Amino acid sequence: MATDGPQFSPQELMVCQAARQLRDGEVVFVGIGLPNLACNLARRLYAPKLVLIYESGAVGADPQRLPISIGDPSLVTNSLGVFSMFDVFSFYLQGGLIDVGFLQGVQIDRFGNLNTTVIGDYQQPKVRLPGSGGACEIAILAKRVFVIAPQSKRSFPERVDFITSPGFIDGPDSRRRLGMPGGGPVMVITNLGCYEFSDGEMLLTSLHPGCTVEQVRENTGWDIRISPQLTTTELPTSEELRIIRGSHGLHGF
Amino acid sequence: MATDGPQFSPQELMVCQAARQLRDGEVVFVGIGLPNLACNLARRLYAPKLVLIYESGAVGADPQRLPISIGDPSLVTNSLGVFSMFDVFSFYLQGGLIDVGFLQGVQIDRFGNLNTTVIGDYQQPKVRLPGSGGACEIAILAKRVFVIAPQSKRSFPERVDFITSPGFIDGPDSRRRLGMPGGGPVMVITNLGCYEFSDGEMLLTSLHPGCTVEQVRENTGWDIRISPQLTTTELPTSEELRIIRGSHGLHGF
Amino acid sequence: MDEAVRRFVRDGDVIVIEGFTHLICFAAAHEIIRQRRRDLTVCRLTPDLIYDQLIGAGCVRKLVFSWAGNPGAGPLYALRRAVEQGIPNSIELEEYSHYGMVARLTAGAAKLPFYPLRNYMGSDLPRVNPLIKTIACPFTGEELAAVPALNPDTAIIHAQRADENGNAQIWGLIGVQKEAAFASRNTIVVAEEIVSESVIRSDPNRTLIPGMIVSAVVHEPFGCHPSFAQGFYDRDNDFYVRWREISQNEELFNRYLEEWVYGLRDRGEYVQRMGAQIDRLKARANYCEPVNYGY
Amino acid sequence: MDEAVRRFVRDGDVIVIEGFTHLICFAAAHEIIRQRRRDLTVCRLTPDLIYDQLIGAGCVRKLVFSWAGNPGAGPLYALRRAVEQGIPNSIELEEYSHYGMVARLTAGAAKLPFYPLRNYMGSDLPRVNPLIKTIACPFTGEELAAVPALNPDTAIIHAQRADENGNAQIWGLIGVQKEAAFASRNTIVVAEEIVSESVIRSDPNRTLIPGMIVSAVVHEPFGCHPSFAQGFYDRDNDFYVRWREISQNEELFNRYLEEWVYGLRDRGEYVQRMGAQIDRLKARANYCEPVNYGY
Repeated sequence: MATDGPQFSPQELMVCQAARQLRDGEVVFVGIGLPNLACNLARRLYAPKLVLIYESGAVGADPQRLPISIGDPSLVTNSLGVFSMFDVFSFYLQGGLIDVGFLQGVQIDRFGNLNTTVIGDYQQPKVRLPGSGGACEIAILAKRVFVIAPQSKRSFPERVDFITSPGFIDGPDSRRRLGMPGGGPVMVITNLGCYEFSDGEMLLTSLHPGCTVEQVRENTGWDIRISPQLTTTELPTSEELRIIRGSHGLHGF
Repeated sequence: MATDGPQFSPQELMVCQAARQLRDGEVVFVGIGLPNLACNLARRLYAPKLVLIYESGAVGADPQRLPISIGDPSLVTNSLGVFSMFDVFSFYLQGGLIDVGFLQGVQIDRFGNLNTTVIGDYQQPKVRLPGSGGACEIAILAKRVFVIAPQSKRSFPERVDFITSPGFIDGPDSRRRLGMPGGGPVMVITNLGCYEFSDGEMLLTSLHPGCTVEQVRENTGWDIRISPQLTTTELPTSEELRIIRGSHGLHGF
Repeated sequence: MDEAVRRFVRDGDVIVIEGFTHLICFAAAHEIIRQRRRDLTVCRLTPDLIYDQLIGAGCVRKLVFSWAGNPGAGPLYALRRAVEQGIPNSIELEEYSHYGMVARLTAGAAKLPFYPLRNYMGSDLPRVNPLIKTIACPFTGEELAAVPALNPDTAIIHAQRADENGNAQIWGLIGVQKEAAFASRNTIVVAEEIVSESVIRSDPNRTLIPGMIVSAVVHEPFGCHPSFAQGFYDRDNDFYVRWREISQNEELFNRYLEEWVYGLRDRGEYVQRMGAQIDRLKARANYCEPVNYGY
Repeated sequence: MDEAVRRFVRDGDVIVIEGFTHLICFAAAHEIIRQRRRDLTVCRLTPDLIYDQLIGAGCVRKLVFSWAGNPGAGPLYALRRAVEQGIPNSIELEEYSHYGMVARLTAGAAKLPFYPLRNYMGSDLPRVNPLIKTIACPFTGEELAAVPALNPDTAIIHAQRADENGNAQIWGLIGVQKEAAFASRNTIVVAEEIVSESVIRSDPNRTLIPGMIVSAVVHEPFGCHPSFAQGFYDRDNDFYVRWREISQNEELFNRYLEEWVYGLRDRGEYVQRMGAQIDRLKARANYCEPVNYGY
């Protein structure tokens, strides 16, 4: 992206933005890819006592290389603990210990519902996607959920084809009514901007430098609400970029 | 006991009798004391592949001294595996892997129900006993249950004061009707004789050498049924006695 | 220990000090007695000597348990005096089997409101404990037993080694410690050795309790005596046998508390007082084959 | 392996080959393909390349799963061809989330007919899978989700080391292997190393699967490639990326099977064919601190 400061990619901006949301001492249920980079960045700069948990069972991992899969051996070596998946899902996640869950979605709708199951009809899918993995329970049980996703009209429909991982379902009261323990999505970070939730609905709160509200509207499948306090997303600092580009690199994202 | 062969104590006879019931390769949920000695004897003479499981979590123990408690450290060192109590009760016992469970009881009645909870009324007990421990679930879930108990009119009442660990409850059909997975008690070994179960009721099947049917009747709280094929309990062999009295001894029993 | 107990064990609390025969933290119980905590609800599969002492010292209002004996050595007489005669105070009993207690703590750790199990049919336990209910399977229609979650205020868990953040490693019998710790609002980890984080990280599969659920870490060598710590010291079976006599007699019981609890400042003084007896219990070396965590 | 698969994987069986990223036994899957098993119901949290291969080879009638992707490298195209186009045959899908699959195997291992969990409210998964039901807590009245037990005919579990009786030790990620083995009627243990019983007994807390539930033990070094075995060899991430291209093209897929499965007699020949590539993946030393089991 072209700005006055250092050059950076949209992915780098998204990683920085995600990293800044994490608070010291929090326990994060983390996936691979951008969330992993965001957590590592946060640990280096903002939240040294952040604890990372991977659904594969590694707790307090300290990977010496960029993990390519959620079960990479580098997540085990010198981690603080390795637990069975029964323990991870029962005691950590359902047990209420997870402060932040990171999710991705092929589709996300205005209520923050995520689809990673099918495009089209479930029985006759246009595209068969991987399915839930741990996403459904993370969406239901984590205290706060962050979503990192590329944005387009197709990936931001008014209503997802299939709710794999519920956000606010169809309005502000749905989660409470259904007895969902977790707080639901609090932020969606795309290549265009950041969204928070108000009355259970997505609200554009900051635009990335160089992006416009028009771009956002063109790439959203519904009439997106814009915050009256709309800001510009803070730029990555050189220190952030140095760390992201450091030992681990950002190859392949 | 006075016989023509080697001298032995009632306890030694009971241990030998219990040991002979175990089949090679079986998995035994074992307590301390006489059952532990019986299993060790069986492993040496009759069932070398017997696997011992203690409710404390030790599987395939090979203790180098007589364990005084069910959680003795000698049951862990050089065992084949140590499991959590969740695993022991869920996967081994409820999972249907336990062939034989050994139980003891302060009271046992004609249907093989065991009481280790209270003498007298539960709320106003004459004597407060230890309670179930794992006995209730062993009685319900093990494929076969053996009981080793000293016999007297008080310990063999027609009806136990409290069913801690169900036998056949009140008749041959009760276990099936209640959906109990295990087969229930198959043998009770006392200082006077051995009892099996027929139509869910205890039946004297062998008298220990020197004991009489009259003695049995005097020490039983109901009109005990006597097998038409009543035999005399086989004597301990010198080899059995040598092993029982060997490295581990029988101190304190 | 002084501070950990002061902060996390309050009058009226529900506490669990777990460890099945192994790693029973007597040091914590003695500190609770010294601080004269009252009206505790104490939960444990096997109350053992440790709760016999708490009960006899008048700390306990209610006992939640599954087997109340002196393993291999008879009854717990202080417990019996409380139940049968109300000395020093009457206590309430809530009674399960072992599997029921394991299930309650597992539900508590998983924040499930109940746990299902195939158990209790034909037993009188559900008759005297209304918290043992039944539930029908939505698939097969079978009726199963159900017990409610147990979520104590504080768990006290003794570990062989832990780092300063409370990441705790236990080997040998592990009982129901993990479930008890995850089920509780606070966990106090007491350790034979405080090790550097790198020791913990060298063998992550051994970690039973993660630091994130630990409220306080206490270094207390020999903190389990007369219970044992595999690889550190043996169970003091002689003491368990002697306890029969001590607990049977109220005066002997009180004298024991005076000499070994009230009369001492902390576990350090206890160990000092034990003197050479400790050497008799020290573990011999029997090390495991190491494994490779490299890639 | 030949004999173990012949005896314990039959046409129409329900099988589970577990291992979450770690210790996925490709050697067993290749043998199943070689023996041209048909109509299998295959269960796994993550079908991964291993079930993509089984599906593309026509062994599978039904897939029970929770996440069907090529981790870090895109979709599983053979699976998608079967689902979207019925090539080589259409397959039935039964779909959960990870926690649902973990719960199903846990129930299976514990011989509970169902397992309760706080999950699925608001999700469309129960709408398309009628086996996700609800159950009311008998204590609080809350409505929870319930999934049925999963009890496969055969589990195949790869371990770093096992003795000849199948007592198997695993370190690093342990996933849901214990539950899968206890849930299944038969378990095949495949091991990188067959060790003497004394090695197992030197560290009993490492034993994940006891020999008593094991039907067959197979020694198969490098049996997980392209998956990994902590302490033995790394994951072949390049192969996972290459698989995207292979599986996308039916012809390349079939050629892969010809060259690497049908064209080879066993895993030994596979390793031989890999040649020097294997050295690239071999693990470096990173040994744990040993612990003392003495008393």
